[in-house]
Amino acid sequence: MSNQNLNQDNHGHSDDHGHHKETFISKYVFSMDHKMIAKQFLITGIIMGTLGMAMSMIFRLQLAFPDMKFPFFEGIMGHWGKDGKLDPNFYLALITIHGTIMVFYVLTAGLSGTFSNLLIPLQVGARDMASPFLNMLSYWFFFLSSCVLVSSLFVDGGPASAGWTIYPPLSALPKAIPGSGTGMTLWLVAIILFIASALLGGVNYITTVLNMRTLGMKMTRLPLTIWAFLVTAVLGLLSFPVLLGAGLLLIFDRSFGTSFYLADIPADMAGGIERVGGSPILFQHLFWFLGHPEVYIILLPALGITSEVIATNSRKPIFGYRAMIGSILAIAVLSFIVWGHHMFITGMNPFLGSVFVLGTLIIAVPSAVKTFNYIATLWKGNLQLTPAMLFAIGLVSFFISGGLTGLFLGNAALDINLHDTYFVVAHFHIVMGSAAIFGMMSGIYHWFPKMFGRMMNKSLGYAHFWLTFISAYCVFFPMHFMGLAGVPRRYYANTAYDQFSTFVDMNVFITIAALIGGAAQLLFLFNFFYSIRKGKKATQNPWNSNTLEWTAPVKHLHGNWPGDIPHVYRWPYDYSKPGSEVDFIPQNIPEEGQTDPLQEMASQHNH
Amino acid sequence: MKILNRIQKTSFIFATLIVLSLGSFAQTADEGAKLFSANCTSCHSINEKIVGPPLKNVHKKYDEAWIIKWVKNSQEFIKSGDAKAVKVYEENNKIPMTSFATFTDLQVKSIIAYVKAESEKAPVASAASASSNVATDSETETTDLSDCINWLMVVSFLLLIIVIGLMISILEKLGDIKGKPSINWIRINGFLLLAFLILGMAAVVWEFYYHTKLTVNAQTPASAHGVIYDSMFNITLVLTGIMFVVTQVLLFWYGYRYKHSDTRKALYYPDNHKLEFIWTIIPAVVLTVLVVRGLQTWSAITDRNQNDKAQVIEVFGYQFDWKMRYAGADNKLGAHDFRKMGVWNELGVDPNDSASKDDIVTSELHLKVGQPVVLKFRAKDVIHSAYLPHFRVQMNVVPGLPTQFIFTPTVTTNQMREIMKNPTFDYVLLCNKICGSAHYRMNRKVIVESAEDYYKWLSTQPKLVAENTATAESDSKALATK
Amino acid sequence: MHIEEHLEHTEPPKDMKKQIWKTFWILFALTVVDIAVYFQLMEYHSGYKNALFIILGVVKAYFIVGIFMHMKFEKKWLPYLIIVPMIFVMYLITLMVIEGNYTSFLR
Amino acid sequence: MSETTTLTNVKTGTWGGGKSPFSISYGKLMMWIFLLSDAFTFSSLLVAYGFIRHSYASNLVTPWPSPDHVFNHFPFLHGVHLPLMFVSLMTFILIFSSVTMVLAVEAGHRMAKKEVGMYMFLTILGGIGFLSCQAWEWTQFITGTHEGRMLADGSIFHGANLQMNQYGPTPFGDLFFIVTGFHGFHVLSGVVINIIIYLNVLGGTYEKRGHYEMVEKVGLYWHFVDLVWVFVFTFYYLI
Repeated sequence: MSNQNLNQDNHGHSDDHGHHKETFISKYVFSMDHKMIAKQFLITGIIMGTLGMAMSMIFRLQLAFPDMKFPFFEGIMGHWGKDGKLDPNFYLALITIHGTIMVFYVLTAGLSGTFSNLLIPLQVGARDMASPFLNMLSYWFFFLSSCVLVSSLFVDGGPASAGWTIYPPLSALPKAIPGSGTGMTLWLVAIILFIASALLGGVNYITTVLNMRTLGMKMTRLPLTIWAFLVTAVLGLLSFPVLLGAGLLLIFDRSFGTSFYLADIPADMAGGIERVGGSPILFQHLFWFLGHPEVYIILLPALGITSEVIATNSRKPIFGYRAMIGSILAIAVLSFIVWGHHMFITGMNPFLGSVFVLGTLIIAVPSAVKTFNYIATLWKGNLQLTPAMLFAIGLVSFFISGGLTGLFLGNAALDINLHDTYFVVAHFHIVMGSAAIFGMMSGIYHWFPKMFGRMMNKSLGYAHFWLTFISAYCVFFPMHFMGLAGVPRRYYANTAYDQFSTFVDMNVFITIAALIGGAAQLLFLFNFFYSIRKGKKATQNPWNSNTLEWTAPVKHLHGNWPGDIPHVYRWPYDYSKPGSEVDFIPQNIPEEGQTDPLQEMASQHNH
Repeated sequence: MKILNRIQKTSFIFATLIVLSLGSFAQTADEGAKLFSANCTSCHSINEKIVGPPLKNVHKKYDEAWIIKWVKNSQEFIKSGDAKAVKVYEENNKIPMTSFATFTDLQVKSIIAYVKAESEKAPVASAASASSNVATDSETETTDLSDCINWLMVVSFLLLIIVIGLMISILEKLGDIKGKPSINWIRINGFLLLAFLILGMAAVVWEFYYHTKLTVNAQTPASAHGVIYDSMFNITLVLTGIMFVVTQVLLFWYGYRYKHSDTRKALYYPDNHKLEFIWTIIPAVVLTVLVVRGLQTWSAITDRNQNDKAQVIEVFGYQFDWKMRYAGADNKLGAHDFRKMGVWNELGVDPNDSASKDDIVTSELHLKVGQPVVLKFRAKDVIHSAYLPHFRVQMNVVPGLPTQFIFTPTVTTNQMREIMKNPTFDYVLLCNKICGSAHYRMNRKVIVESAEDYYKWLSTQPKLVAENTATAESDSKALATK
Repeated sequence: MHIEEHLEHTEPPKDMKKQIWKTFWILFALTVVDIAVYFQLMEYHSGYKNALFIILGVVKAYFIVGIFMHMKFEKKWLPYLIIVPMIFVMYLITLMVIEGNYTSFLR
Repeated sequence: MSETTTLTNVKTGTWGGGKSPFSISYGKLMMWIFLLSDAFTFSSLLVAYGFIRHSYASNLVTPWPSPDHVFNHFPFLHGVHLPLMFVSLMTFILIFSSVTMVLAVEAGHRMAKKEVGMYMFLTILGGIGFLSCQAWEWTQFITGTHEGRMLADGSIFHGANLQMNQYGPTPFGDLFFIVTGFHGFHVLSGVVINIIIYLNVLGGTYEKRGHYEMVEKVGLYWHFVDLVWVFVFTFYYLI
């Protein structure tokens, strides 16, 4: 492969990667520059996101109008949409792939992959990632993984359709549903490639943040974005391997006749081999040991971005910087010990249920602290309501709404009647779907000038925000009530039972709101790709921000700064500091009396 | 609608009369109706494609012998290379049909007779069909999307948007030329934030007002533990509701109040330990309440020893239906083994176990009011979840892992119908864990009734082993000769 | 562009070779103890025996990580970085063992 | 480039930036972090083992077999009951190869190219020895004993495969294969990497580079493999 040629030496010892000649391929395709890799992650993520959203539109149409025919279904889905009717099997496939794409490909790789890559070296003051080669590898594993997942849409029997949580035996028995054949195998392959990508990325992010900070960049001077990315990387590094193990065992169950997750399955269902002795619950435990940290892998970067955007645009320091770091760490630690709250009614030991209830509800405390700190940051600020800022405020709003419903679901007793209903759908689409997407959008609007050297169109940005914000609430808020009425999720149609027919109107309303929200994303896509080529030229520091990335030149350099890397003398939140003429003081401006880095380090040492 | 219904009903009666005049044929169709609703409705209906194709006029397309072969074991039939069978298989996305090897030829014939009778009166009478399952096939005819959209309106709407967009962009360009923005976006957005807060809160109130009554939490709980469940729910709702209003109001109000102005400078206010301490402690206290109450409720509901005298009923889930097994007089379920699942014995009951002699397998879940009951769950193939929303009961049904739920139904179906003022209301047992294409149709009626009615119903249900001893014996003989 | 800084470690002891061999003999002895206990108490099943094996395993791990992998001579942050996350593994294992027993009880 | 070189000598706080807080290069830190995550992969397999094994705690029909009835063979000593002896031998081989590895690292610090080469060679031998032992062990496990196990239909089943085994419940064999197999796979890749590094040592790559850090990095990996074996040995064979 050509990436082999580009890399002269093995295992990340690329000492002088800045010097070899740049061809088109080495600049745009197999680039080792973290900024280019960030762009690659972002654009792949946006493409996958568009795909995932399009899928949701299709099944929303089905849910709202179960009796109607949509002739174009046959056009796009072939025999799965025969006569304009969506096939129930393909409905399940769509929700599965929609979930997988959104959770892993958009909100994990597209969000944290993009912004970790872009911001970590720039904000900590490093020339590049610790190992640019592994970084490039990380993207290409992700790319490969995306390709495998998309290709699974076209195999015989359809893509994986056991839900994004792929609980065995449904996913382990190829005969159980059509999607559990080749589609499921490809899903597992895609996820294993994805894990490889996430691990390579994570190792790199952690090492860079710990080892490569510029002089004076103490841990307590890191922007909250970097803290969030660091903790996210740690979460991924510790939880993805468990999914790898779980996936490995599942592959063995599917293809080699073992029984890790299968118990009491007659031979005729399981490929001629009787399966005894395993436990389907084991898979769920292993899956959710990843799955719950995964929620925070998605959410924390969004919260980190929000912290930065809110502070910059309020022209105020973030309130309670240390408390924010503390709550990020607390959330991270707690996220590892509460996975079982997804499994209260699986037949798990009720005692463990109690343990998980305790941990789960404690997470609400750091989350509440974060919320209050955001609100306190807005208080008496001077809010620049840029699109990025509005998306950040939207995130806080979603974080509150979705977080509070978590208190219902995290309580084992209440979960009995709410488990797997639309209440759950509403909860996680608000708190980790919408909130994280809003964080991602906020980041894109905010750092677009850094990435592409141009500004995005503001008015389109505002239209995009309001349409998305209103439609997201209109889509997901009513779902709570459907859930409370006992409407189960993942139902192809709600017509099979009288009581749910009262929700036909609501389903139509939700679908229309979803279509409007979907259309609003077209505005964004247009704005994004148009602005890359034709947007207004960006200035060096368009938002008057304090962090180091804005000290780097607008035109990208391999190595980030033309001369020396700037040294850091202060925390990143000196906005509107009393006694200062301007309302921001970048991190590389020395405090009074601190002109020499050596001096300042020495004075630190004396403390 | 009412008139239509009446017409349908009369036509149904009329049709039945015609059928009746055919004598013995009617009886088979009647039995066919029963078999159809017990075995076929999760995948088939007469007029609609569900998982399998619609069965209307199926008797015209294929001869009886062919259908019998197909129903009994379609996979084998396809393998044998029958052209018609392969065609049907491929037309339906290669989704295999469940084999009904238990059916006698006569039973299949009776189903065909039923389908024939239904086909003749369909589609008008389809709503009044004898599908006694909770499922009611939707009455509306499928319509084309293009009929519903007023294209003129869509086009004019799009034009309007484009015009607004152009106006804004012209205004902005003007602003660029003047060097001063001609639209004050910050002001507009500040007001929009405030408007969103007010309208949003109004919408939330409206939503609660209109939709709460549809939720099961607003209905009388139909089980003993439902009362503590509901009180726990209400406590959580009130506490989170307060937090929701306070934080959202502050968020959007500040967004509006502190929008940018050139004359003001933001307050440098990085820290306040007292404040941070307060808002760490308040949620912590609130959560302590929730955790303690929550754990009390949880352990009360899941206590395995809460009632030794509970009646034992097994709920068996498979793709895509439920079967219930009643323990009979000894209140003991016979042993089971998945290896024994087979021809007449879907549940894999051990016929030689003395406890299984009086076991009864049914398709409906009947419960005695006021009688504590322990539902024991078992699955054949994949994970299902038994969800009885009105009883606040849910438990996953996992192959290879016996699970259970103990509860006491307290309101009979008839009482509930009165409370809800809905004479057709029925409790329901739903599948709530993704299990395949007909997951959404995998439901069964639950009936809570007086002890008297319950025993009357139970006595009409055949005993599993007694009914099938003959088959069982021939089975074991066949095994022995092997 | 960044250089591969070859950083000096906290100096390993001068008699490193000696220490390595000492560690080897400790590991050897511990394994022998493992086997000896195993043979002596072959018919005797109890939690204490298993606890002993696990403790011996952890001690062996301590020597491998500490001496062979050089952890003992690194700055104190590295051990924290590596060892603290293992708490999650222990939590997971404990809970899964409880859950396994419960499964056994249900069946 | 310049600022790091000029300032590394300045006394700055551990976490003050401009240098590694652990005083180790990014490469070694990466290796450590990778090993941490790999430890979680192994843990997930051991968790599966713990879960399934304990789910047999009260199963009297097919109890979990006691290891001394399964792993009681030794090459060339046919028919002698020697429980765990062979596994202990494997453990010693692996520990010994760990020792030679750490000696190679130590020689690397002294820039003693010849010694590094010799010890690397011994390490590779140890790795190959371990893999051969494992191959024998697997063969023994798969072919099974003469007695075998009587099945319900009266036939006798010898040895083990992924669907069935003569020793106990199905997952016993499955877990044996997956846990030791995954470890063996790590050993194998370790041997391959060691061979590459060995060739580099002989070629003088590190002599030219001025330090033998690469040997340290693969050393870390090799010790990790040893470490995992300690726990596999404890959990799968002893307990």
